[in-house]
Amino acid sequence: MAFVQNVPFFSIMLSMFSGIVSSILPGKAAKRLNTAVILVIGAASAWLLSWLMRTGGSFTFMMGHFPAPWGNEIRAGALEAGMALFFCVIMLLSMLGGRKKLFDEVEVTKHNIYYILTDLLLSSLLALVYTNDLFTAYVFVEINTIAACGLIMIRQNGRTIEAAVRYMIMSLLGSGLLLMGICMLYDLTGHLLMSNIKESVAAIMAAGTYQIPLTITIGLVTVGLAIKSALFPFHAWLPDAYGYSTVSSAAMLSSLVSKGYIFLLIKIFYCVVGFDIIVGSKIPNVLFLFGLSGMIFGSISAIWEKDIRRMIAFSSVAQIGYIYMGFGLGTTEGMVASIFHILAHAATKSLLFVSAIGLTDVSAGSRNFFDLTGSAYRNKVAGVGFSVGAMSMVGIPLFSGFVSKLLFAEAAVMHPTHKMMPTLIVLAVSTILNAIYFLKTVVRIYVPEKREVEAEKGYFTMKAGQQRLYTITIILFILINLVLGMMSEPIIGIIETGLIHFI
Amino acid sequence: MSQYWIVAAILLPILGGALTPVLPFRSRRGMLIYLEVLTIATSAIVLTALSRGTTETLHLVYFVRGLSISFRIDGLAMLFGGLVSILWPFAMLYSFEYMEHEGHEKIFFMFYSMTYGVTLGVAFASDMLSMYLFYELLTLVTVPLILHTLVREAILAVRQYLYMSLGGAAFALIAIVFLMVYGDTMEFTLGGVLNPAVIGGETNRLLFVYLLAFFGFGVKAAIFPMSAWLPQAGVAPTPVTALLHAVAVVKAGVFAILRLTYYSFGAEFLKGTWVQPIVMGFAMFTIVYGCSRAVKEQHIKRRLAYSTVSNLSYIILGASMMTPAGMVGAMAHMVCHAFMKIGSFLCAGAIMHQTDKKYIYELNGFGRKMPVVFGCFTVSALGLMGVPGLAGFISKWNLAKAAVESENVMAYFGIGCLLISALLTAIYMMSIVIRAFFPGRDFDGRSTEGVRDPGWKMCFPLLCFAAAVIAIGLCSDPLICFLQDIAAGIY
Amino acid sequence: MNFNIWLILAVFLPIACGVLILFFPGLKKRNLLLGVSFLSLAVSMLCALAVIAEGKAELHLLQFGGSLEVYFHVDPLGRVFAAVITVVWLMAGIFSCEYMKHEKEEKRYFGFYVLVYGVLMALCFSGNLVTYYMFYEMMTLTTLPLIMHNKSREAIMAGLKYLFYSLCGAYLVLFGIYFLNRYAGTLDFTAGGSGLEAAGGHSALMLVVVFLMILGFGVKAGMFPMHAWLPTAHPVAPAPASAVLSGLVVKMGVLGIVRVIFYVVGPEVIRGTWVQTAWLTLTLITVFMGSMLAYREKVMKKRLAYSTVSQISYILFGLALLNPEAMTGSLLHVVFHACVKSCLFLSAGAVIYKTGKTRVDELTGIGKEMPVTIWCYTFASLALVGIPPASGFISKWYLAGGSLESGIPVFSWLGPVVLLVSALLTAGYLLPITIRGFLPGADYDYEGLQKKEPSGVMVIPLLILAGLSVLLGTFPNPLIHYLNEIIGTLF
Amino acid sequence: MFGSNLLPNLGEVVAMILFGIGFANLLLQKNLIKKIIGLNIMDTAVYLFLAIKGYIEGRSAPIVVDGVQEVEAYINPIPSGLVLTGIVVSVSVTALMLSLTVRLYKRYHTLDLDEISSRLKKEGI
Repeated sequence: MAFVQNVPFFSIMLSMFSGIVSSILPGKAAKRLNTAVILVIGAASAWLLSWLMRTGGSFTFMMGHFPAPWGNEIRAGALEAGMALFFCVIMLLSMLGGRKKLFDEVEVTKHNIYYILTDLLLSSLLALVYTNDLFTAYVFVEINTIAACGLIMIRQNGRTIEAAVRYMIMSLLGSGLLLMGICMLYDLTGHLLMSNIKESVAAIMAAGTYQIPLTITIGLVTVGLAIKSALFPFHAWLPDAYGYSTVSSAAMLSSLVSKGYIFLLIKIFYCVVGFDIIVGSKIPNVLFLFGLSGMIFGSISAIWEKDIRRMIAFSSVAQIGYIYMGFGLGTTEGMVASIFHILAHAATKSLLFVSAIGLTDVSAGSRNFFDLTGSAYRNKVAGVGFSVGAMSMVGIPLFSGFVSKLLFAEAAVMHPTHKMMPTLIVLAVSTILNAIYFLKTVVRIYVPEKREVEAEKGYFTMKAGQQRLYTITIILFILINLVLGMMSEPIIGIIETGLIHFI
Repeated sequence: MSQYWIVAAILLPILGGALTPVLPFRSRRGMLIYLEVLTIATSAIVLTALSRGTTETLHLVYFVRGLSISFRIDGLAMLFGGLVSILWPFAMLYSFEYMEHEGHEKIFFMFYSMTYGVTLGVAFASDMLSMYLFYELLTLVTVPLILHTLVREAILAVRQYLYMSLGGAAFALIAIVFLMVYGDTMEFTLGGVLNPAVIGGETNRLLFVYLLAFFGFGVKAAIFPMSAWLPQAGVAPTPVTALLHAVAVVKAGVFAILRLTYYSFGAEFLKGTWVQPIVMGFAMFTIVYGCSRAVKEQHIKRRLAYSTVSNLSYIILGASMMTPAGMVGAMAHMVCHAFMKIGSFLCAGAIMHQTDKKYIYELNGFGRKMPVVFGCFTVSALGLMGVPGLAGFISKWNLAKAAVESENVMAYFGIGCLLISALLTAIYMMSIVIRAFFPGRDFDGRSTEGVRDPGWKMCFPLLCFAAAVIAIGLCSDPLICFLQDIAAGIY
Repeated sequence: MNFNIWLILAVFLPIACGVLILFFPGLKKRNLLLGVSFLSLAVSMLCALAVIAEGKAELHLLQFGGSLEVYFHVDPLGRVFAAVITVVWLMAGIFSCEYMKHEKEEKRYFGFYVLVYGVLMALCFSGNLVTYYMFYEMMTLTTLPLIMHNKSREAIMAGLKYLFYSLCGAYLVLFGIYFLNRYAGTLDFTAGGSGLEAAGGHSALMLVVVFLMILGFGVKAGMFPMHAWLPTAHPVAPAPASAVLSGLVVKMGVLGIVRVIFYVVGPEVIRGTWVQTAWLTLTLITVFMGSMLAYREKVMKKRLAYSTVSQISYILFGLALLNPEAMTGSLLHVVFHACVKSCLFLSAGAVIYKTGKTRVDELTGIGKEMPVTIWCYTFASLALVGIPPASGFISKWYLAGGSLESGIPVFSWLGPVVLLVSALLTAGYLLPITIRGFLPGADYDYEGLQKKEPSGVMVIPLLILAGLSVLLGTFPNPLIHYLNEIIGTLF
Repeated sequence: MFGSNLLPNLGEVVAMILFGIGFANLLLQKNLIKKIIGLNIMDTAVYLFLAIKGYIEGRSAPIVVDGVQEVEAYINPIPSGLVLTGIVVSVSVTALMLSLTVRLYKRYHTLDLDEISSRLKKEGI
């Protein structure tokens, strides 16, 4: 067994223990530790990824030498490693980007708590990515939820607490359903390890018994995770949670937490139930409908929104809709497109949150759309960042959003059934809606404000020099975006190989 | 070899333009010289590359699914690229004098020359996706130019423009994906790339998609339901309105439609299907609609903009005949209209620059005071009317010829629309000319005191364009033969 | 070949001179202006005469694209028209150098006067339909300033009306040209027409096309339903201008129809079809309606204009019958009506010039004041009414004879009846002026009467034209023989 | 037919009903405390379900008292383990929720979530 195969386990443990350690460290040290841990794990994942790509294939890692079906297992393939790497990168950048804001919004004594939560979040995400055991997955889902809730309410004002409560309630509903689903699955198959479950599910299907319970189980799991990842009709908690928490939290929540759940769902689809069985049950069609309506209604509510942060939050409702629409197509192309969109959206959305905060800061902290007039001149870096993000979301070529849109469209066109035309039309329409609210904002921030107004509202100008870290972060974000947009071929390759290993 | 030149030509103005606000110019004059040199150099490169004429494809960047950003010089590209590269230096020269008092010059010229590069990109892109890329960029690059004055109307106009063109592009993208799946290659090939084996029973679906894409690109080409943005965009400074909203941007839309129709789906595939009457019908309606709105309009630039709307649909009409002859007619009108309309717009700009008159009823008796401007205006007006011996007649002749030869009854009515719109054109153009030269007896000279022709920087391009209109009108054979070769796929 | 030089001169010398007069800043002094214009006019007329005398000459001037070619070809018909035009033009010119004293901006007037002459020559000598159309449009545009000469509001309005009506007609013609270009053997004028073999199954379409072209040229010829511009436009123009307008310019519409029917399409194509019937009906309606309106009109020049409407339709009626004798009548009437109507207008002009009276009922006793003028007027009117031996009689005789022998069901007898009725009406609306003019009645005060006879410069043209209108009727045979030769080639 | 295997699986049925009750409470109750109670009911239902699944008629818990007997003697231990884990999780979650509730109550002196949000709107933070 190659040493590199320990990477998944170590990275989970490392982050968790660093969290525990941080609890006794002062804020600064915790910060350093956190950054270091993220860097290390990222590097390790990159190493793992390269190794996996070189050797090809995937491996399972049994904890404590108990073989299946008793022991607990970790499974790592190209896709998992890639996801881990990507999550690390995004998390690092989000932390860097929001660091300054953190000092304004969270009192210093609580900083180490913040980093504890971040570490926990990372560990739970990694666990979700790597684990091969459904119940472990459930536990880490809960840990993830708790960490996320903490990240929301770390900024102490009524809004955040209320948002946290709402978030908790919704995700508890979700996890309740998930748990129920898992238990029933266990009841049906007698296993908790994904691979074993898959075999026995196949056996059940072959025997043709327990059809209805199986479908119900899948439904429970799917709905549970859909609620947690804010699919359209269950998105009520999202705008507040993303809109009022401190910026790093918002970025991480939108780009990592929900994506973690979605990735788990993908794993369940492929490794637990088996993709063709999923497609056979009518569940994808439901997801398809919810996805489409999410794409439309999310954008529409974003158009009506005057608060820029909430607007971005609503736009993520639409984007999640895209992803589930890809699931709903029920083809491998659709899956690939969705997974790529997970990456694209994560990169873009965190960029948008981070740059939006830059814009609101120079506008006397007001998040109102109209107070942002000319803010792009007051904080050029943030302006550029926001424009890039917006273009990517609208799907201008060269940016990541375009590629995922292209993949979705291609998947739709290749789709055999009647889902083709609705998908394409909705894609086009939602593009227009995206264009409406994003570019409206871009134009607004590039319309210069009158000097006297700026003076009276107490606006100030922020040079790139005064915010080096921030500037670097934004630049890195933009680079990632461009890479995803222009060199997407290898990434898609990774995704495809990963999916193949899932099956 | 020469496709590398093309890349150079595309990048040069983009980078050079981007540098404009950064470079330390000692004087305004310095900047102007720099810009003009930049533009002329680009045009020179383009024209030399065209004269070299090569058909190899250059793949610049590969992105997803083996799709690449790639360039190639084929006939249509030669036409559009050549046209743009001829017009741009003149317009640039003109804008030097015009923009003197408009402010924010550096930003303006930055985007103005960047637009040049992007337009060339649209022209020389060798497959649907590269063209789509530059098409989108074109939308974005021109936004600051429309926004330039920063007045409320400008902002509204920009929003409308953005939403409509990007939305349209989104629909066009659908067709691109379909071409990816159903076509042999993304490369533009005259006669279409669709692979009949793959199509199977999907014909109707493909036709529907073509329709979507047609209207998607039709936004920039200002086909009726989507034509609203063009007159609104008239708030931009005149060099923009003249060059972009009479030539570069709108022609890019038409160009895209030509690519879509003749080089991607293929005329043969579309001819005689149920989409053809729809497309043709919309073109015909737009022709008449644009003219009649122009007649009602009192604001000079808006009137010209509406006339552009209808003239663009002449081109679409030609394209919608789905025959080589129709393509020739379309391309001919593309060229002729470019010269005539940019001429008339620049005249309007000169008027607005010299005297802040914006409305037609304010122009009484200017003819005497600004002979050059109004002389050129008259020439282009007559050209647009289609008086024989001027450019307009040639293109209309070819369009009508194609229509008659297509032996498609609807096309006959298309000729009718051409002539109706010619009559309306006469009404809205000649009424300006007559008002300028025959102010009426109760007219007192005081209102036109101090009005005179602008400086050479403005007059020279005007004269050149007027001369071009006459020249094309009197000796169009080389042009038409070239176009026929293009339509026959020789280039 | 050396006559082609004359041809070029005959066409382009006046145009060049006209442009020169218009734009040459000198020529402030009236005599200088008159000198220059008349010199150029005279020279070009000499060239024209040379061409006419030589008889046949042809010239491929330039190929401006595809089948579009400027091609001149002198044929007998053209010679007749050219000769008539030259004579009348000269007369009106002489008249106008006195008359224009009391109008402003003579420079523009004479400039265009000379210019239009060239255009008309070009029309007479043009050898194919494209060339004809080209100069037809040019004629419309260049006669416009003559109509709008005094820049009064109604003048400009009338000018616009004229412009739009003519363009409307021109575009109808163009519509036809597009189709003939495809289906006719050639657009060159060949006696008897080249037939429409190519049309094949499109005969119905062709009929529509031909009918549209007839309508189109009919606009210029003031044929119902598109006659309305004529009574508006002619009266506002200066008298000599209106003289040539309604004496000659309207004839270009006639020439156009002749060229299309007898030189391109060929009469056989429409003989006995609905087109002929419709055409005949329209002409007869126009004949009757024109004279009725003239009868009820009180303003003298308007009345003359209406009479033009009806008289031109005599000619068209003769053409529509499509038989040699009637056609002889028509062509004769072309010649006669040119002399007569210009004479009438000139005398009206003389009256206005001297007395400023425009309404008929003011003219009591005018004969006492300016006898010579009114005598010329009287002879001309007699000719128009058709009292033997004056000219009108001959033409109407042939027309009636032609219609009787044509054997078309109804029209063969209906035509002559209408002609007679309208002849009576003509007498009714022209002669009262003479009668009241010479016999003012008892209550006219002979003391207050003073002679207002205009100077020789005005009287001589009147005399010549009146003389022509009588004499051509007395000794018509050479003309008739010549015309018969022409017509012989057509059927 | 449908009802026939209802009685044998009485326990599962009860678990499901409880789960439904809990879910409904968590979703619909205005009062936060009631919501939390709903949450606990929901979790408990799941534990009941697991326990029933794990229990096999006539076998003893897998605790070795006097020498290891054959496998058939013991019930499946895993569900019990799951139940324990689940309890841990639910307790922690409940604690978190309660702490949040306390905070909110201190701020706004009410447990009605909707009223709290309406007040927040008024505050306009």
